Amino acid sequence: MNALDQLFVNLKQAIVGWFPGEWRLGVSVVISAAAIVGVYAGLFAITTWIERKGLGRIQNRPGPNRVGPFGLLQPLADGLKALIKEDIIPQRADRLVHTLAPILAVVPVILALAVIPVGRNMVAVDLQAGLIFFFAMGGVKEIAVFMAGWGSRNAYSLLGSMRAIAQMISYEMPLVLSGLVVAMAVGSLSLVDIIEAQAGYYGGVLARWHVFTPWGLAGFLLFLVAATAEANRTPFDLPEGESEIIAGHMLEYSGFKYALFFLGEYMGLFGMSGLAITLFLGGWRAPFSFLEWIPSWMWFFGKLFAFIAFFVWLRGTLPRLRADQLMEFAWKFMLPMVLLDVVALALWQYTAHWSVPLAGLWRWVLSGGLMFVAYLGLARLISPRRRVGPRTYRFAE
Amino acid sequence: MSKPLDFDAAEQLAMATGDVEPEQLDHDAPVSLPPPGPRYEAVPRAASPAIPEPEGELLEVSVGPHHPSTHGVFRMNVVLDGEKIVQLKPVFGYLHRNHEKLGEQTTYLGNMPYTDRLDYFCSLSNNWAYALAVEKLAGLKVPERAEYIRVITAELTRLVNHSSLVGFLLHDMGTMGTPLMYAFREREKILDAFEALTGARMMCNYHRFGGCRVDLPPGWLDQVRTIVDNFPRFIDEMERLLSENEVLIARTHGVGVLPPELAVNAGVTGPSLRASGINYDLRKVDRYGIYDRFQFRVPLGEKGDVYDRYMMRILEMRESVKILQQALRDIPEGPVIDPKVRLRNFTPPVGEAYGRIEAPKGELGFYLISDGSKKPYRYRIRPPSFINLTVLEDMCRGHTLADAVIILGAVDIVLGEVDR
Amino acid sequence: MIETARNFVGSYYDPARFPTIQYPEERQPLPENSRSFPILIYDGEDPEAGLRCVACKICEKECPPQCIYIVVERDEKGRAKRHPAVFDLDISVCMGCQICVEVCPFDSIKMDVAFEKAGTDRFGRMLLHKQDLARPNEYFHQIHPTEAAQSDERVGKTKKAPKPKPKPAADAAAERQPSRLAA
Amino acid sequence: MSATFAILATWTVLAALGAMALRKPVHAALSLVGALMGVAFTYLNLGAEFITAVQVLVYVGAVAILIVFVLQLTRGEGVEGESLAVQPASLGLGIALLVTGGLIAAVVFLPDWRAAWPEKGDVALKRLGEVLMNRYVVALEAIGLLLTIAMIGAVLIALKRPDSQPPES
Amino acid sequence: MAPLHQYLLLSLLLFGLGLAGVMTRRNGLITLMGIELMLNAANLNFIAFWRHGPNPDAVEGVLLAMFAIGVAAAEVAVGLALVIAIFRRFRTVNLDEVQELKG
Repeated sequence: MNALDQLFVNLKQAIVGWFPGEWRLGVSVVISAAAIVGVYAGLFAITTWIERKGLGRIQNRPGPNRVGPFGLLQPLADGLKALIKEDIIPQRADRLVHTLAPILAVVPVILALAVIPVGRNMVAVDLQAGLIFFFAMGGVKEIAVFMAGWGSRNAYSLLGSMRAIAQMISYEMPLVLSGLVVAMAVGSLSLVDIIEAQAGYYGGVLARWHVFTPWGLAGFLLFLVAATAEANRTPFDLPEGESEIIAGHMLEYSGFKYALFFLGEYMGLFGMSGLAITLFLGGWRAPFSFLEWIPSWMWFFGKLFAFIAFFVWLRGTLPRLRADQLMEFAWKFMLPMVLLDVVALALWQYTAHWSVPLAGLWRWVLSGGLMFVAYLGLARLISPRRRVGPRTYRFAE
Repeated sequence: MSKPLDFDAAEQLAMATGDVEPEQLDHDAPVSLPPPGPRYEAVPRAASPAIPEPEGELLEVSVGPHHPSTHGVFRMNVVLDGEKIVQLKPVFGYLHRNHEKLGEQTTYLGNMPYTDRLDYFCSLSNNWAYALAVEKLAGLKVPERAEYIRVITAELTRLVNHSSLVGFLLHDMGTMGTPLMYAFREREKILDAFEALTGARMMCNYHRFGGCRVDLPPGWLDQVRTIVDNFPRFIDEMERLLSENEVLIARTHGVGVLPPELAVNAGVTGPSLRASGINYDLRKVDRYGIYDRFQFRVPLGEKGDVYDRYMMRILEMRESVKILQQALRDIPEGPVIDPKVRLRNFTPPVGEAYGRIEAPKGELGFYLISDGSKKPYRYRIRPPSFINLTVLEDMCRGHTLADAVIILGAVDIVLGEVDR
Repeated sequence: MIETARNFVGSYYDPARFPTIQYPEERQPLPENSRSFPILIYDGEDPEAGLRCVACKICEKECPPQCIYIVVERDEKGRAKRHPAVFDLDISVCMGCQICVEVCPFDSIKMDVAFEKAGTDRFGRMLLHKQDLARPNEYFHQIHPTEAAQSDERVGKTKKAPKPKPKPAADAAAERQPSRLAA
Repeated sequence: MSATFAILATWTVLAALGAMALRKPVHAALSLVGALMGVAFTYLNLGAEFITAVQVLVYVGAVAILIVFVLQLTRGEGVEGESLAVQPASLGLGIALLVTGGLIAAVVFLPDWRAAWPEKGDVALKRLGEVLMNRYVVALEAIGLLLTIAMIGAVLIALKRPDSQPPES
Repeated sequence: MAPLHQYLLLSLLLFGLGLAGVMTRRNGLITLMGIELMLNAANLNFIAFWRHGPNPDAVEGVLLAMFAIGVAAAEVAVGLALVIAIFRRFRTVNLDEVQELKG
C-alpha cells in the first residue's frame, strides 16, 4: 500500500502518538470527528456551488460567476447571508421544539456518516452492525421534520411535515430492504466486510462489484430511487414543492436555522450516496485492476462527486410527482420489487456451484430474468399510459 | 379586406364545428375544407354536482395572491376535503386598472398604447384587434403590405405566447425552470425582432388605423426568416420533453377534463376549446385579414385534458411556423399605411363595431360605440382568458391542489387581460 | 433527461445554447428603432435658442398619460413667443409610447435610446426639465440615423432653412407623411 | 458510578419523568423519544451495539412517529392537557410507589449482585444469526406471525367503516 | 461500567415512572407511552443480566431483548389503533370518559 493511499491514516497515527497513553483514545475520537465534520462540511460548500453552476449550465446560463473566480466564493457568500439574516421565531410557535428541530435534523445525519468507510482502513467507527446503525440514524430525521412542522404552529408547515414524514416512511422500507439484500449476500452487517466482499476482479480486469450481478444491479437502482425519495430530492421533493405548500416544514425558518436544514439535507445526500457506493459500487475499490495505483479515498470521493452530479442532473430535469402517485409508487412498485430482489439473490446464491456449461450466463438469465419480468409486470400495473392510451389528433382544415 | 362581418355571427358560431376523419400526427396531409359539422345544441349547463358529504372537517386554504405558481396576482379560495378539492372560488381584480372607463376618456389613438398592456405577453395581436375594430367602425382600407406585416407579427406573438406557456407548465410541475429557460431563449430572439421593428420588446404600440406605424427596417425580414427557420428545432425539443416524460404524463393525463358541451356553453375559446375537439378557430371562421390566402390547419384534441391543451399549443406553433414561412415568402412592396387617415382628431362616423381576432389565448374582441366625437362612447373588450377562467372550478373539482395549479397553468391566463 | 444533458454539454461549445450577456460589462447593441424616453432636439450649438419646439402643446394634449407640461414664453407685452419657457416631462409617468413623436408637426421631440434613468427619489430625478431634455441634432443622427435623415429632410422643407441642407438620398420606401398641419 | 453511566441515567430518568408529567401530549411524546434514546445509549454503554441500533431503528424510527401521528389524528376535542393531579392520583401513585419500593428493596438488600463484570465482547452477529436460525427458529417464526397479525388487527380496528354511527357525545 | 445493581436501579426507576404514568394520567396516549417505558425497563434488565452473566458466548439475553422489542412494537400498533377507534367513536381520548359497555 503506497504512502499516498495511507496518507491520512499515518497522519492520524502520528498525531495520536504525541499524546500520553490514556489520552490516546480521546484524541483519536476527536480527530476522527473533526475530520468527518470538516470534510463533509467542505463537501457541502462545494456541492452547493456544483449544484448552482450545474443547474445554470443545464439551463443555458452561466450560473454564479461574480463572487470570486468562477463563482467559487458563492458558498461563502450564501453562508454569510444565512448568518446575517434575521432569525425569526414565530410568536405563536413553541419555542423549544422550534429551535431544537434544525439541530435534530443535522446531528443524526452526521452520526450516520461516521459509519461509512472513506478509504482503505479509513473508517471512523467500524461497527459490527454498521448498516443497521446507518438506517437507525436515518429514522431520527423524521422526528426532526415533525418537530419543525409542528413547532412552527402553521397550517401549511404542519401539512408539509405530515407529507414529508409519510413519504420518508414509505420509502424507508425499500431502502432498508435493498440494503439488507447486500448484507444477505455478504453475510455481515459491517460496511468494511461488505467492501471486503467486493475485492478481486472478474477475469483479472473488472472489479467484483455487486452492481455487476443481476440482483446487485436491480438492488442498486431500487436503492438509488429510494435514496432520492429519502433525501427529498427532485422527483420526490414534494415537501418543499414550491408550487403547492411553499416550503413545507421549513416554512417558518429563516437565517441560520434554514441553512442548518439545508446542511442536514445535503449531508443526508452524502450519506445516501456514500452508502450506495459502499454497498454496490465497491466503496473505495478501483473499478479496474490496472487503475489500482490511484489512492483509495480518491476513488470514494470521485464516485461521490459522480453521484452529486447525477442528483443535480436529476434536479434540473424531472418534474415533481404528486403525493398520491408518490405513495402508490412506493407501495405498489418499490416494495414488491425489493422483495423479489431477495428472491433473485437467493436464486443467484443457490445456483452458485452449478456444473452446467456456461453456468454464469444461465445464472444471469435466471436471476436477472426474474427481476426484468417483475419490472415489466409491475410497471404496467401503475403506468398511467395503460389507463389512458395513445392520443390521435385530428386536423380540421 | 374580407367581407364585412354581419352580426348573425351567433349563427356561424353554432355551425362552426367541423368533423373530419381522424388522421395520424403528420404535418403535411393534403388540406380540404371541412363539411359543416353537427351543431352543438345549447345543452343546459349541468347543475354542479352536490358536494359529497365530507367525513373529515373541510380545510379552507387560500392559494395566492402572491403564491409562486399563480401566474400573476390571482387568488383561489379552495375548500379541501383531505386532499380532494371540493370547492374553488377564483378571486381576482388585484390588477384592475379601469381600462375601459379610461378608454372612454382618451382619443382613439391614445388608446392604442394601452392595448399593449392588456395581455402583456402578446401586445401586437392586441393592437391588431383594436385597429381591426376601429377600421370596421370607420370603414378603412389597409394596404397589402400592412396586412402581411400584421399576419407576420400576430403569428410571431403566437409563437412567443405558446412557447413560454409550455415552459411555464413544466415549471409549475417542479422542474427547476429548465424548460422555461429554453422557451425564453427562443422568446428572446423574437422579442429582439420586435424591438428592431417597433422600438420596444413587449409594449410595441405598432399598429395604426389603416396600417402600421413604420415600415420594416432593412434586414428585418432576413432576421425573422432565420428565427422561423430554426424554430421547429425548438418545437421538436419541447414536444420530446412533453411526450416522453413519464412523470409529466402521469401528472397531466386525464387531469382537468373539459367536456365539449360545457366548453361551448361557457364560451371558452382558443386552444382550450379546440383541445375538447371543437373545430372553432376565428382565422378559419371569420377569415379576417388575409388568412384565407394561407394554407394551414387547425389541430383538434380528443380528451380535453391538460395534456391535450398543451399538445394543442405545440401543434399550433407548427402551424404558425407554416403561416410565417408562406407570409415571409410572398410579402409585397408598397405603402404600409393608408395616407388619407388622419392621425390626430381622428373622428370615426357614428355607429358601433365589434372586431375580433384569434389571439393566442382565444377570441379577443373589441366592441366600440362611436358618437362621432374624438373619443369612443363605449369601449368594451372581450377578454379570452377571463372567460376561459370561468370553467376553472368545474375542471378542478375532485382533483388535488397540485393538479389545480397545473389546470390553472393550462388555462393560460394573464392577469392584465383578466382584470383589465 | 437526454434533453438537459444535451443542453448542458451544448452550453459549453454551441453559442446558440449560451445566450447570456454579462450586462454591465458587455452590452447588447440596441437595434436602430429602439426607443426609451423622449428628448427635445435643438439645431446649432445653443440649446436654448436652437430648440425646435414651438410650444404648440399638441404633444401635451395627445400624450395618453398626460406626462408633458408646457408653459409658453411670453415677451414683455404678453404676446406668446414661439418658444417654451417651461417644458417638463415626468419620465416616471411616461410609458415611452412615442405618440408625441408622431403627432409633433415640427420634429422637435424624438425618442432617446438611453434607458438607464434609475433614480433614488421620485420627484427630483424623475421630473426632467427643458435643460435635461435638450439634445443636439448630431446626437439624434447618432442614435437614429435613417429617422434623423428623414426628419432633417422634412425640417429642411418646412423651415426653408437659410443654408440648404445636403439632400440625403431619400429612402427608397415611400415615406409616410406624418403630419399634415391639422387645422 | 462511572461518569458516562451517571450522565446517561440522569438523562433517561429526566426524560421519562417528562414523558409522564408534561401537560401537552406532544411534549410528552418528544420527551419519550429522549428517554428511548437514553435507553439506547445505555445499551451501548453495556457493550451491546446491535441492540442499540435495533432499539433506535424500531422505537425512535417507527414507534415514536406512530405515537406522534396518532396524536395529530386525535387532537380534536380533547382538552389540551389535563392536570397531573387527578383525584385517584394519590391511589395510583401509592400503588406505583409500593411496587417499585418493594423491588428496589429487593435489589438493595441482596448483596450477591455485586460480583465483578466478566470480560465479554459484543455477541458476534454471525453467531446470533445461527442461534436464531437453529435453536430459536420457532420463536422467530412466531414473532413474524405475531407482527403480521398485529398489523392486520390494527388496520381493521382503525379502519373507517362507513356504517359506524355518528358519535353522539 | 457501573456495578450491576445501579443498572437495575435505573430500570426500576423507569418502570416506576411508567407505572405511575399509566396509573395517574387519563390520556390514552400517555398510558401507551407509560407501557412503552415499562417494556423498555424490562429490556434494560435483560441486557444488564446478559452482560453480567459469566457464560461468554451466551446469546439468549440479547435475543430475548430483540423479541421483547418486536412484541412491544406490535403492542403499540394495536394500542394506537384502539385509541383511534375510541376517538372516532367517543370523540375523546380520555379513557375515564369511555364507560358505556353497549355493543
